[in-house]
Amino acid sequence: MEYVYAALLLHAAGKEITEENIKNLLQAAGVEVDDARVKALVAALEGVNIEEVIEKAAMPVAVAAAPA
Amino acid sequence: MEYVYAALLLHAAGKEITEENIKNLLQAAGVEVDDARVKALVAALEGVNIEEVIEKAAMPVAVAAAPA
Amino acid sequence: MEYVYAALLLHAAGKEITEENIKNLLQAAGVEVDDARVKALVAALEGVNIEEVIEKAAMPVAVAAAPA
Amino acid sequence: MEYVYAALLLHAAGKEITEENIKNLLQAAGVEVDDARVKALVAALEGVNIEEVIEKAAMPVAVAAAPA
Amino acid sequence: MEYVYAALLLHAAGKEITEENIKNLLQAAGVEVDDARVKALVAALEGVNIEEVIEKAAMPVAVAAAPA
Amino acid sequence: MEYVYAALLLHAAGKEITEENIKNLLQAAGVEVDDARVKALVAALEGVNIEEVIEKAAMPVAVAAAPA
Amino acid sequence: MAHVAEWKKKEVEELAELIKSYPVVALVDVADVPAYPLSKMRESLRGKAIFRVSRNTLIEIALRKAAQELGNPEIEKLVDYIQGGAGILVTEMNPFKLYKFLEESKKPAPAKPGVPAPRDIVVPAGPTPLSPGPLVGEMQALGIPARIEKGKVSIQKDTVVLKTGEIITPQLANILNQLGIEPLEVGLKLLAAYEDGIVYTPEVLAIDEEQYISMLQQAYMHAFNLSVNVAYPTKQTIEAIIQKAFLGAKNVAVEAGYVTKETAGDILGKAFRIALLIAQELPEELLDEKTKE
Repeated sequence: MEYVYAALLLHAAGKEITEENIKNLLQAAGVEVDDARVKALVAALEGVNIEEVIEKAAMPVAVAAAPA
Repeated sequence: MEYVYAALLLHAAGKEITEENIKNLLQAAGVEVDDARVKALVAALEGVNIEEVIEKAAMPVAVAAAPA
Repeated sequence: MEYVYAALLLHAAGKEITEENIKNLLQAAGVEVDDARVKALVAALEGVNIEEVIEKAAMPVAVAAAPA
Repeated sequence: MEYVYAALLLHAAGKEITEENIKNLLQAAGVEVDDARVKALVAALEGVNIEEVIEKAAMPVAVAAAPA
Repeated sequence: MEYVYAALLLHAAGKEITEENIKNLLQAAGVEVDDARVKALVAALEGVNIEEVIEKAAMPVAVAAAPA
Repeated sequence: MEYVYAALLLHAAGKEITEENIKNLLQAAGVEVDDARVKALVAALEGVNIEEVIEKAAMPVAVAAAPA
Repeated sequence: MAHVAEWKKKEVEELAELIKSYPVVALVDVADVPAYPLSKMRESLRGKAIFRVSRNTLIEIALRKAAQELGNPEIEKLVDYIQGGAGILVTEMNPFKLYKFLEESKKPAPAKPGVPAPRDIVVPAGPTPLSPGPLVGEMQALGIPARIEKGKVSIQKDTVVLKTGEIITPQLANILNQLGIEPLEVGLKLLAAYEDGIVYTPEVLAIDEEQYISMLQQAYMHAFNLSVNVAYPTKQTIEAIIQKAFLGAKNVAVEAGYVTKETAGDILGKAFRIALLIAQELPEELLDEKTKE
């Protein structure tokens, strides 16, 4: 999850989510960075409205939980 | 929220949540750091079992199921 | 379920859900394709707003995630 | 999500979820494949019992009804 | 329940729910038709918003919560 | 959904769910029948204990009603 | 020039030296703390902070002296917060942690007449070690249901004897003391703390831990949602991602009425539920025996 946190930190700080920025952050946190995961994250976030996506609940289980 | 993300990043990376570590991270993200907020965050999280707190957040289904 | 996954893969990839596309995909996955099922699926999906249905599934947790 | 559907299609078809197989499928769907995302997905799926995970999802009511 | 299914079949097929249509259907299914029941069914369904009921049925828990 | 209702009508009427029977029913309802869908449905229902499935569908009500 | 006692000079010297050698300097009020709890608190502070009680005027002079010698006029701002019976506390703990520590190390203290109750005071139900005597009557007069059982005074049920903010009377103080109930709290009251050019007041330092916890949870949910919604898998989210994809596929199939092994139950179930709901709308005489069940 640290890669996602790094992206969210950048987002919250108003910085661009680039491979370099994420890498920098992870290194600053002492994480041994896996380039492929950084790349994958940045690719997955391309064109994504982060503000919207973080508020949109992810777990679909709740069909059953639909409030009456 | 960037301060909180920084704390979670440290936690996920297995690092200690200290003033210095958080400050480092925020600076690496290009954030102008407010010392008082860092201090308050670290103090507030002292003695908090983050793993446990997160787990509670991760079980939204149970919450959803709680009948009104 | 592989037929449905194929259809959703096409949908997520922004491709049209046609008999041919589904067939192609299933064959690429090494599935022995049953034409009738492909036909039936495409026919059944006509008129279904996939985006909406998927979203509906994901919705209720939003309720759950809202902090009390 | 197309990467995930590709993995599930393979699973449903009884094929192994490898980088190559996922890539093949996505290409068959006409998707421009990002290797890093394929890698990340396959790595994340390692050790995950998909059947079990799906079964869990299929029982939303039971889950929801389980009192916290 | 076969009378209700006949009505729902007609509804799903976009046909009108008339005594004749229901009778036809039931006979095609080999059911010995009770004219009075067909009459009563058609009359009773006149005041029912079937579309609404279908929507309700998609949310099992909501249904579940209903019976007093 | 009309194909499904046709199958359930047959089931409720104590008739066998065969391609022919479903086709007959749908035609009696004035539906233009898609042979592939009929085929796929009958194939999918093979080995399914409809009585059991239906009972389970009615069950969430009980489960949901359970929590104090 | 007025004569200044030698001990005072020395005291100021020492205080200034302390102030200069620690990053965090706090002023605390010890006016209400009796000698015994105070020594207890000194013990609990050992290794974490150095604590000196002095005269307010000497603390003031020491602060000014330290500020001047450090070339840091900010420290002098603390002078404005000297109040009551001041003490000085120097430490390396950050001011927020220090505040939390001081709050947590407050000790219960016996009731004192004339002091407001810091919270509701409850006399709990149950036996007491007290022997029968005039006290029983006094208790009853104050509404405490006391009885003699097995030769001892026993309280019949939990009783609130004083609400938050109400003043403790001499009679009540006596009863509480006899019962061994300590409704008050003593501890070092932080007046202000200085670190790094900033003076923190208690209002600022009193952080709401619950709020931080809910922020943590929110941040986690955000990360979780992001990961699942964009299908970026992590160890914590891979299961949810699979489930989301599966349920999405299943829902689409159910909505489309496309029957598969995985969806047969849902689709037939849905059709059955619809039929049931429709049946509920129908007059009783229309239903066959089976449906009525």
